[in-house]
Amino acid sequence: MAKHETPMIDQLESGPWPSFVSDLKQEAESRAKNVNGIDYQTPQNVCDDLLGVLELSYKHGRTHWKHGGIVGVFGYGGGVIGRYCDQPETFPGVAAFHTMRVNQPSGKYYTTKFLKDLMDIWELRGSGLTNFHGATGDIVLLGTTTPQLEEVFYDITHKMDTDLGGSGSNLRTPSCCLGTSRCEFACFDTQAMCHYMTNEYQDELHRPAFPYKFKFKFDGCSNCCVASIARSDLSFIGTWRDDIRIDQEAVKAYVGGEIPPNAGAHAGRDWGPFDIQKEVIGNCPTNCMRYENGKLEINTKECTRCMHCINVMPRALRIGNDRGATICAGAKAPILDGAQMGTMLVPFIKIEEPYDEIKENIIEPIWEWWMEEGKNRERLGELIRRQSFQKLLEVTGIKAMAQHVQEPRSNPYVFWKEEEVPGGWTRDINEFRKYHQR
Amino acid sequence: MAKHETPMIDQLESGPWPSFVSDLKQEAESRAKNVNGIDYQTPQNVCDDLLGVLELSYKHGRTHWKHGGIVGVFGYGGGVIGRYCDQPETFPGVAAFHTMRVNQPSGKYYTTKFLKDLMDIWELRGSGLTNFHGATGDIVLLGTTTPQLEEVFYDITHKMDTDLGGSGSNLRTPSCCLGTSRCEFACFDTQAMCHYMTNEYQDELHRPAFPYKFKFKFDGCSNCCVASIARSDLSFIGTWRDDIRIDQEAVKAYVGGEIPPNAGAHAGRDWGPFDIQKEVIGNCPTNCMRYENGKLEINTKECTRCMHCINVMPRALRIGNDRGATICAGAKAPILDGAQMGTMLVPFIKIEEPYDEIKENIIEPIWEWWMEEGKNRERLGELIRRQSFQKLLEVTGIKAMAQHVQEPRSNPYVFWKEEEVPGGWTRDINEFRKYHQR
Amino acid sequence: MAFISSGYNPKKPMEDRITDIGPQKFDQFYPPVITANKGKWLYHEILEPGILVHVSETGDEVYTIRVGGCRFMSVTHVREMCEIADKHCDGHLRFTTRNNIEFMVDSKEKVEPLKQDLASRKFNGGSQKFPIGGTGAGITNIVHTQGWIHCHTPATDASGTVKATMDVLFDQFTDMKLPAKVRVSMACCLNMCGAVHCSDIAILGYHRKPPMIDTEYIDKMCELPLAVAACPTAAIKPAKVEFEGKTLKSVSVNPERCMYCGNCYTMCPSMPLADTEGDGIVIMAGGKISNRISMPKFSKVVVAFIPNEQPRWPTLTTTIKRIVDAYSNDANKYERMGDWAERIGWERFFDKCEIEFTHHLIDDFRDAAYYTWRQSTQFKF
Amino acid sequence: MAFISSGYNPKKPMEDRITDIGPQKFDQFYPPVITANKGKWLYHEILEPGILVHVSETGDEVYTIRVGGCRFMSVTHVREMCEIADKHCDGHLRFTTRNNIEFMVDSKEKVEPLKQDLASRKFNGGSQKFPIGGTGAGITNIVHTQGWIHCHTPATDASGTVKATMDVLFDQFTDMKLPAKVRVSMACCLNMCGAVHCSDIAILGYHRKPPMIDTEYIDKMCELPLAVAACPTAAIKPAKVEFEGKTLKSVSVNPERCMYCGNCYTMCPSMPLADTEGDGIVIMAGGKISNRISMPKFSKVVVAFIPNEQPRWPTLTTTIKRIVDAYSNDANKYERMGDWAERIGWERFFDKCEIEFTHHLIDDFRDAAYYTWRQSTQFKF
Ligand code: SRM
Ligand code: SRM
Ligand code: SRM
Ligand code: SRM
Ligand code: SF4
Ligand code: SF4
Ligand code: SF4
Ligand code: SF4
Ligand code: SF4
Ligand code: SF4
Ligand code: SF4
Ligand code: SF4
Repeated sequence: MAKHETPMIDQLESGPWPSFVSDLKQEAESRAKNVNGIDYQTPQNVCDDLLGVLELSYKHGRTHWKHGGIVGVFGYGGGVIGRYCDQPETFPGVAAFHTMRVNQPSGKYYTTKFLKDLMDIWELRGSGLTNFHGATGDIVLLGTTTPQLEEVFYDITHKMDTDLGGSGSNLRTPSCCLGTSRCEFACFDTQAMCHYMTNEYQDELHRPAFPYKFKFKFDGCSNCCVASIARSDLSFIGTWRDDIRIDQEAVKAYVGGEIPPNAGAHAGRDWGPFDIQKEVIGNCPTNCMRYENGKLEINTKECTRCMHCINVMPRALRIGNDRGATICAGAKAPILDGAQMGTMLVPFIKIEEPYDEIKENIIEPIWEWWMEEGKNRERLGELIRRQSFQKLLEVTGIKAMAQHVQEPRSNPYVFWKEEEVPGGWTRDINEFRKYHQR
Repeated sequence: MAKHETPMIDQLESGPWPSFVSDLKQEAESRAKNVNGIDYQTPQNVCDDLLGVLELSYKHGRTHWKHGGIVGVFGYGGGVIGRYCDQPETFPGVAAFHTMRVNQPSGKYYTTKFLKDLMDIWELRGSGLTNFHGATGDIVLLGTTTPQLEEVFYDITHKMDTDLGGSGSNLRTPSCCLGTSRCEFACFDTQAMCHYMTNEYQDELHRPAFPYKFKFKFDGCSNCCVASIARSDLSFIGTWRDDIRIDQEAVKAYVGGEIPPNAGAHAGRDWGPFDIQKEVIGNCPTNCMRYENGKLEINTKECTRCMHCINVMPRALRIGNDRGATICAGAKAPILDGAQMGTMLVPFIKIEEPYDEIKENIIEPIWEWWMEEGKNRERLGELIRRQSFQKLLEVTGIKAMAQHVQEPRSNPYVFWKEEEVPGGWTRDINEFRKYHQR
Repeated sequence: MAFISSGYNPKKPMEDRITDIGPQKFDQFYPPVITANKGKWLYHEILEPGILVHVSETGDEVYTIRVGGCRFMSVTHVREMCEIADKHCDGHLRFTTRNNIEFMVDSKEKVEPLKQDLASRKFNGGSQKFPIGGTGAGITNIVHTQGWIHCHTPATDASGTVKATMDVLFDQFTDMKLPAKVRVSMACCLNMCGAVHCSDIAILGYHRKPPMIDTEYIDKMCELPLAVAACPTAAIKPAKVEFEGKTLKSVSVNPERCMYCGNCYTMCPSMPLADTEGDGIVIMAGGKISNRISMPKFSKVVVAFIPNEQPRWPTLTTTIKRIVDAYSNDANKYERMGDWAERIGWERFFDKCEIEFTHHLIDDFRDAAYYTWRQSTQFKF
Repeated sequence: MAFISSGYNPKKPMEDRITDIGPQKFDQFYPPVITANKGKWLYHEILEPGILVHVSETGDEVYTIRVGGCRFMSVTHVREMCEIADKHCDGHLRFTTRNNIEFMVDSKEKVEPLKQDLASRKFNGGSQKFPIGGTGAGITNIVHTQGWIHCHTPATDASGTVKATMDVLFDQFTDMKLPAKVRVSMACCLNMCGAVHCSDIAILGYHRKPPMIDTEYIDKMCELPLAVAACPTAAIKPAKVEFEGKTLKSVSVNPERCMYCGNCYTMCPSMPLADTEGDGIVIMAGGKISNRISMPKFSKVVVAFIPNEQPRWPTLTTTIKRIVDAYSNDANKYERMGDWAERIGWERFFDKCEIEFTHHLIDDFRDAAYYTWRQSTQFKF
């Protein structure tokens, strides 16, 4: 028998999509039965009470979690989000219901062993509820009591060789697309770089010393499967500089209808026979392709590596060989002054361990600048807007180029530096008045 | 013999384009000779001294006109720009060199009689130098002395039945393209409306009561030959709502190469035979045209009346019959916060004398709002930006529609009015705390 | 309950402490076929919705079956996945960036049994545990946030709105009939933890009432200057308030300037915003992230407010369905929703989606608002 | 000189005063063929550069010969036009919105003699008085402002830069070989009286030094609070200055914040900006006004500064010529300069026009600057 009546959320059990309510109930039941006789370290009925508080929220149309809660593990400034219920008498099982952010392995491949071990810890010490994964990328262990935080931390470090991720004003858990591991479009090993940076900057990740949060994300190509350009302060996106590799025979096979376009992504509807002119050439944003006499030509100089043609004909077209990444800076969510996309900062850089150039010329100078100049709770993107993109270029020693802009400024309000203007700014009004009477 | 050596500006006499320096010298010479024995009311050598002061500016790379100068004619707050030379001893002829803005007739057609009469007045009373026309549209009489201002005003009103234009914080001289007088694209009589508004608002034009300048311009179609959308606080641009009229035979004649495309505008270069697909259909911004089996079809619903197809085939395509104007608001030059283009406010309105709807629902409510809320030196466009486009809609009683925007907002920061939100904004924290403990 | 120690000694927190080790190295988790072929993949194909094959230059193939995950998962559910992976995939699996689960096998024969197994599993309530799909020109999982399950600032629930929406979009999850991918994202407040600001369709929790002030407690619980400084519109001013005979330090909020962003509440627990009638949902549309064909772009607000209609939010889901259908019927192959809206014009978007345009949708936030207004005579009646 | 009274009596200014009569009604000035055919025009054709015919549904035709005007014109020059109009056009003529002069005749035979007459007239210095052209896909007259001829704030001359530029672009005035119209405009300071902000090519006078302060006089000549308030960047602060033993009220300018807009000088004569080396020219490009094909758009800054090289500004004119040539060689028929730049990408614009891109061209003015940066991986190397 359920501890609380939940008529409203029960309605979320129907329908084809996996029901989180059903899952939550299944966990509640499992804990109630406790077949394995576990000595749960978090209230056994935590899931029942979560169902209950959720039902209450559905009734009121308002959350029933209190504001914040400062808890954590010793020596770390993040990785834990404290949370308390605002109806603890009614729902004692979730009176304290903190989450822990466990740093996911780059690319999110798992062995069942790892997962099962982690589940064992969390069943014992937490609510038995998780998020696979949080929006930043962490494994989110959802709901435990304060005394268990250190215990879980001890267990995951000792038993699972795994650490917490970020929260607070620090480097957040970096994340990446699966990259070369299973994608033919990847221009660099996103997982390797993501892993490297996560470890290289453990201190920045665990000990808040920044004005606000900072995020890295790594995308193997400009399809941007980890959405780096929209939500990371520094995003690394794979690209290349030389020709797209063309297999002319395979092109013909596409034209002949032997291979489904876009790897079959549109197979659900009859879009008619493949039309290379319309579908590929005509959609190329730069108009740099030609298909004539059975031959496809790409004018590399004009190509912006948008991936479209490669996406449509992955068996015929392949990314170039001279690979690296484009770095964009400053993406963030809308709070406070509106959302920002990452702005292109480095058009091309080779990606090679140990990434010295990137660390020394890009990441660290940017952090220094931001730590020096950034206001409390000011994201990098906001600082760039406040102090200018030019300032970011100065800080990173990058020369301004037309590629940095979508279009040049349309207001002519150029700020000059005194040293750029012959004679400087100090002038003598009396000298001027000799030639110009009042 | 020239009064001043002018070696630098003399170099502007060569080259094919009409030389203003040669013209200025010709006037200097004419005044020096004074064949008709005129008793010049402005120094006879005013042109010599203008040559001299200009040469000095060329030498210094700086203007030699003093700041401002408050002069005018009695009862008017504008129409005259005071100007004094900052080297009056060297150039006494231009020591005072004020301009007068004479309101041009709408569309700038003239009889030689009118021009000659005006020239007679200006030769006698001014420098004999003019601008045909000023950037706003006035006839600019360039350079006279203070005592002559009233005299010129008396002469132009009495002898020429003509008035001064605007300057200062008032309605500026309205202007228009030539409209129906000589253009088959005109959707309304721009000259008639321009003339009407100029006369209707003479008080606003001559007596500054606004926070800053205000400009009307009238374009007969969206080719915008008087650039209204870029430089008038309210711009009226002709358009239509029904079908573009198509003469299918003439279309065929274009396709057959019998009529030069775009009325011969491209005749200077061999662009190859006319290609209706590429040149017309392919350039239509909405893709709403088809040419099949010798027949041109336009899907009126999707057409944005951009004028392109009509411009290319004026003998085959004609503007619709249900004509009126689109009104855009708020254009201005970049001072202070960057330039603004006019924003579409009224998608379509019939243009019929006496324009009551426009005056009563658009112009006057806007002025009231602006006079109430506008800061000193704040243009309408800036007020709209500061108080929101919604506010402009409220003031004019126009319902918001998707046409008002290029795209909806991408930030979700919607401001709600209290009456729009059930229960309003006053809430009881204690009532809330009953359900949500601290 | 008896406290079971992990070994951690609260008296000597540094004893045996392991810190800053980061996550385990990713390649330890690779299935063998991935290890062997990493960086060698030649091409891929979607064999049917939810089922991909990647072919390597070595001749190896990996078959991936993608199944919908509702992200909020119990230990029991994860163990069930593990059981499946043990049975079919030699003990490996992965999660995607949009919270789906991917089961990989190294030969075609292994696909069918795995598929059968996945398809057969249902929750008690009747919903599928592991629906196969989410690939190609369709709708994949909705990325989302905490909502009423765990967060303190939401204006709506996350898991519930997502469940309701995915039920309505389920066909698009399992077929690939759309012109291009449609990415739906959900965030329960303006913090937008899901980065929904660049999604084809975004479901966004939104407050509509200025914060209340818990006068009696505010000075004890908050750093008032921080709360004042937090407000992006300068709506908050320090204030002194008479309360039961005492003069207390507090703040006042100018409701005309407040845009209900909740930033003050983030800094100060004594300024709650939540309200049954004030809170609800904003729908945004037409954003994208990929650089394919067109550049990434922000989503635009297309419905300013939908009340919270829990548990199934019918107005929300039918509106979304209408948008998806209109797009599906009208867009060109490969054309993302935002590109479609721009091609036909946003005025047509509203027509075709049968959504009423209201004044709320006109940007009035800061100077840049101007750039979204129409500065042209080009528009459709 | 003896004062000649118009009849105005300064002692009784209202005597016989005529005010607020506005301009004469436009239709009194129409040539008869215009009066007869107004609103009835069927179509037009450009017969050759500078010569248009408009055909009416009545069968009437009007032939227009357009000639370049340098706008700054003497009484003598205007009289010469009148003489021509009297001779050929029954005493009618008009001016265009870009300061060209149009002579109209009502039959084809009258065109040739008029043309001959116009072409034959030259100034003493050798330049043409009435160059025929300015129609169709070419370059017409440069609209411009006062410059050193009459204004107090210019950073360069107007008539001079225009003359120098039109000499270089003269071929494009008289032929019609460009892909589309190229509209060149000139304004001598940021007030931009020519509204050059939407031109294919804009020549803009620009100061580069913060204002000097005429300490001794400023408090006498200016309303200090107005000067302080005028500054859009809040660079001006009230200040007290020691001057010859006295403490004077004055202002101070923070040069780091000043963008040399001259707005303070507009309000206060004691803050002049002009400087021989500081002043010069900005070139902007790619703007347009018409709604044809694409929407109107602003010009963009493509050269941040060119020193004043009077009398003929060679760097300015050769740069403009280079831009026009690159555009002419590369753009599609009907494609305006800004549309071309957007199609090929601004990075290519700079390549093709052989203009160096400098940091000055990146927008850093206010928040909206951000929208001009590149938020994409789509760019050309
Ligand atoms: C758990 C998570 C949502 C989820 O359900 O997945 C989350 C949850 C919270 N986020 Fe977030 N954010 C989460 C990913 C994000 C993302 C997405 C991302 O990282 O890719 C964003 C948008 C990207 C960005 O950073 O701009 C995001 C933007 C924010 C913001 C706004 C930041 C801004 O600069 O605009 C806040 C507000 C703040 O920090 O005060 C915020 C604040 C919060 C807080 C801590 C609430 C608060 O006011 O302090 C939430 C705690 C919820 C809870 O009770 O558990 N969260 N947050 C995500 C982290 C899980 C993980 O570690 O994997
Ligand atoms: C004479 C003229 C330029 C010309 O050579 O043609 C002119 C000349 C001046 N303009 Fe202008 N403006 C002239 C048309 C314009 C235009 C074009 C238009 O009206 O289409 C504009 C841009 C459109 C607009 O209004 O936004 C224009 C935008 C300005 C501005 C900036 C206004 C703004 O809101 O950004 C100023 C500054 C001011 O008013 O303080 C200005 C100020 C001035 C002043 C009065 C200088 C000043 O600082 O007070 C100039 C006097 C020059 C002189 O000594 O004669 N002038 N001014 C034009 C008027 C002639 C006429 O009546 O026909
Ligand atoms: C597995 C995953 C990466 C990962 O590390 O987990 C992934 C995998 C692939 N993506 Fe992706 N994408 C994944 C998230 C994304 C995202 C991120 C997101 O939505 O938050 C994007 C950006 C979406 C956007 O623009 O809004 C994304 C935009 C693309 C695109 C560009 C599509 C477009 O039309 O704009 C392609 C190219 C294509 O589909 O042809 C692509 C192509 C691919 C390919 C074909 C790459 C390959 O060769 O293997 C993979 C299978 C595609 C499929 O599912 O149809 N992937 N892909 C992610 C699966 C998410 C899921 O569970 O559904
Ligand atoms: C005479 C004049 C109107 C007036 O009242 O004085 C005029 C007259 C005509 N314009 Fe214009 N336009 C005139 C200034 C303009 C302006 C204003 C400006 O440049 O400041 C524009 C906007 C320019 C811009 O977009 O930057 C303008 C944009 C057009 C267009 C659109 C061209 C385009 O490709 O975008 C057309 C259509 C066309 O050329 O086919 C047009 C077409 C025409 C037509 C063909 C209309 C007609 O049927 O008679 C006229 C002759 C065109 C020609 O000269 O080739 N007119 N036209 C102006 C002559 C100025 C001059 O002396 O050169
Ligand atoms: S971003 Fe590119 S490399 Fe990474 S998974 Fe997506 S398509 Fe592959
Ligand atoms: S990658 Fe994009 S820009 Fe390059 S050729 Fe292919 S479609 Fe064109
Ligand atoms: S704006 Fe239109 S109506 Fe007016 S002259 Fe130009 S083309 Fe003709
Ligand atoms: S006016 Fe413009 S939008 Fe309309 S049919 Fe012609 S080219 Fe297309
Ligand atoms: S979006 Fe807002 S309410 Fe939802 S998890 Fe993030 S911070 Fe909490
Ligand atoms: S909700 Fe946002 S806008 Fe309103 S008072 Fe709080 S911080 Fe300010
Ligand atoms: S642009 Fe500036 S300098 Fe030139 S006339 Fe206008 S106000 Fe004077
Ligand atoms: S020139 Fe402009 S920015 Fe500089 S002090 Fe004067 S008003 Fe301010």
